[in-house]
Amino acid sequence: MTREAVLEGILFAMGTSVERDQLAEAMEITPEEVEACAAALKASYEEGDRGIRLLRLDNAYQLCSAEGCYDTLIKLASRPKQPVLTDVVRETLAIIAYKQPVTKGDIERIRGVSSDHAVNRLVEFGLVEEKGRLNAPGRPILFGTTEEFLRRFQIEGCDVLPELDADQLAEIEAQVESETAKAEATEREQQEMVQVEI
Amino acid sequence: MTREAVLEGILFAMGTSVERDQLAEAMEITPEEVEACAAALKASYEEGDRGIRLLRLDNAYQLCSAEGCYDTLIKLASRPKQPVLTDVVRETLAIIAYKQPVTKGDIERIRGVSSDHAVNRLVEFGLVEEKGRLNAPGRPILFGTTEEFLRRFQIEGCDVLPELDADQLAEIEAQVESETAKAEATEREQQEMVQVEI
Amino acid sequence: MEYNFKLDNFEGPLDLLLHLIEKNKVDIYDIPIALITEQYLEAIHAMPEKNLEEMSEFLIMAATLLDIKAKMLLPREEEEVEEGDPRAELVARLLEYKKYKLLSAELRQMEEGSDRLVYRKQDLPQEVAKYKPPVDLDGLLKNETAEKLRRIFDEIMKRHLDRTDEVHSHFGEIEREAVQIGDRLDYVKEKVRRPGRHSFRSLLGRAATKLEIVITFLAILELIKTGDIRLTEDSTRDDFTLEDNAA
Repeated sequence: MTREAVLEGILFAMGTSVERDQLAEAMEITPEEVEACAAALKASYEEGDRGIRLLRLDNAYQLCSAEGCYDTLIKLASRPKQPVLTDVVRETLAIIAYKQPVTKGDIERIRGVSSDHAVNRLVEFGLVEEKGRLNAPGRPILFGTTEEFLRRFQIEGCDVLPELDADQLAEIEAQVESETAKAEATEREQQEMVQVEI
Repeated sequence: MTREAVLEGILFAMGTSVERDQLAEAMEITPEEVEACAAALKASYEEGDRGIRLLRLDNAYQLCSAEGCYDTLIKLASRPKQPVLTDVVRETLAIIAYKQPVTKGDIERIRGVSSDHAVNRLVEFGLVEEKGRLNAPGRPILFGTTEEFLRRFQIEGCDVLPELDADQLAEIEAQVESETAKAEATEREQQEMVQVEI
Repeated sequence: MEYNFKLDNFEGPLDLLLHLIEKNKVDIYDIPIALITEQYLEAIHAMPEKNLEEMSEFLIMAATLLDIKAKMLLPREEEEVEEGDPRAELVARLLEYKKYKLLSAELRQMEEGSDRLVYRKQDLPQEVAKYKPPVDLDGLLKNETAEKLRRIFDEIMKRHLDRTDEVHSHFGEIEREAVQIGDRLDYVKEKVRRPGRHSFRSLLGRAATKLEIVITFLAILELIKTGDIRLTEDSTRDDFTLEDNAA
């Protein structure tokens, strides 16, 4: 039996995502070989026009049905609907995804409004989870995204989150940087302004 | 997407077996076409040396993992957790070693708590085995230590288990005897008292 | 109301500000602060009744805008010029916020179709599900010795004895006093005084230890001698019957 076949059988039977390193240990090959093997299997699904797909989720792999089967599948099986994300919630998720690990305070500073509710919803949906606590007064909770987040947005890993269009991003990034320098100056200024107002 | 791919995706996602006629209805093809489709998929799994197999069960179909994956799958799924000898198990072993052959009831009387689980573990470990049955109501199983136990503890035989201190031994032996006598007496008395009360 | 939008649609002051900037087609890096502030205040006046907390976030921004506006109207001192544009911090915040708004839109696109992917539950083949890994006895018994077993057995037996008989919990110290003839005399007299047949065998049988049996026997003999009780043979039962002489 080829390694690809063994990997396929394992991922099929396990159903859940399986860590690369666990696979390496069980298959008695190196993690790099597991990666190569997974890549080959993934390609064979896509190129062979199969009904299965292989997803990489950070350092784990999982099989799922191909999107094209869904219309037929749904006639046979009922499926709980995915929770719908409102703009507020998705915006909060974007901040958590790109800046993780973050505290609720960080998110509030960026959004300018309280984010308690949105963060709670995300935790409830299983898209966000606690990742520890910040070593700061009050020891605020640090939030980050879950594997379910990767599945839902079909992202291979947190390190390969899609960037904005190169143009958009470059523009914004550059501005944010230069503005930050200015902001520090402004802060000092604001303090003075407060004094003036008093 | 080919019919085979759709069938694959459906069987993958459903997990359970799916009736041919249900498949036909959902896929909007004839049952004969489903059969042909399943046969083609089955062949592609076998010829392509895949990790998945297609089973036909009467008029239904189901996917399962290929047999060749089992060994690897076992390593992954069973996640061999090294069992540890808990205090309960160790105590039970000590009692069986010194007082064999004993019934679970004997062990419970000595330890004061149920020893079912511990005895079962010891049998599973191959350190303890059945040595017959006690000629008493319910014919309880008598347990004793195995050869494996002797090997593991480097004991030449159960008659040469390390002795308790001579004093302690005499004391305990005497007490155990009187305990036994007392227990028997109490039992008899209880029976008689019942008569008296009647 | 000039602006045909509902404030409910805005997630916060930054969102509203971005909307105004886009609507007026002005440069985010050169916000006409007077115009935007005016429109912002107009918008929050038109806000439906909201809870104070939600409202306060919009009001804080209004205050900030007014601050900036005032700052820009004031003639600048040299020192301040060095410190830069009073709008700078606001612009930085708007830009960062805008970045995540764009990323959020990106996420929305990526989400499409993900609800069409179906996963499986774990479904292990029987052979795998039934499998139990062999026990590694080497590891399991690494620190076990026969000597240790012996000590454990000792402890268990001591514990057992302590638990099952109070007499033995004071093992060795008061054993001799545990069964006293006086107690047994009272005990037998008390027993015999109760109604019903009193079996010699069962009375002795009730004794827990050999010592108790002996002492109880002596007590019975003593009571017969003093005339407190009498003993009659019960040949049908292969036993004696004890009776209270006082009765």
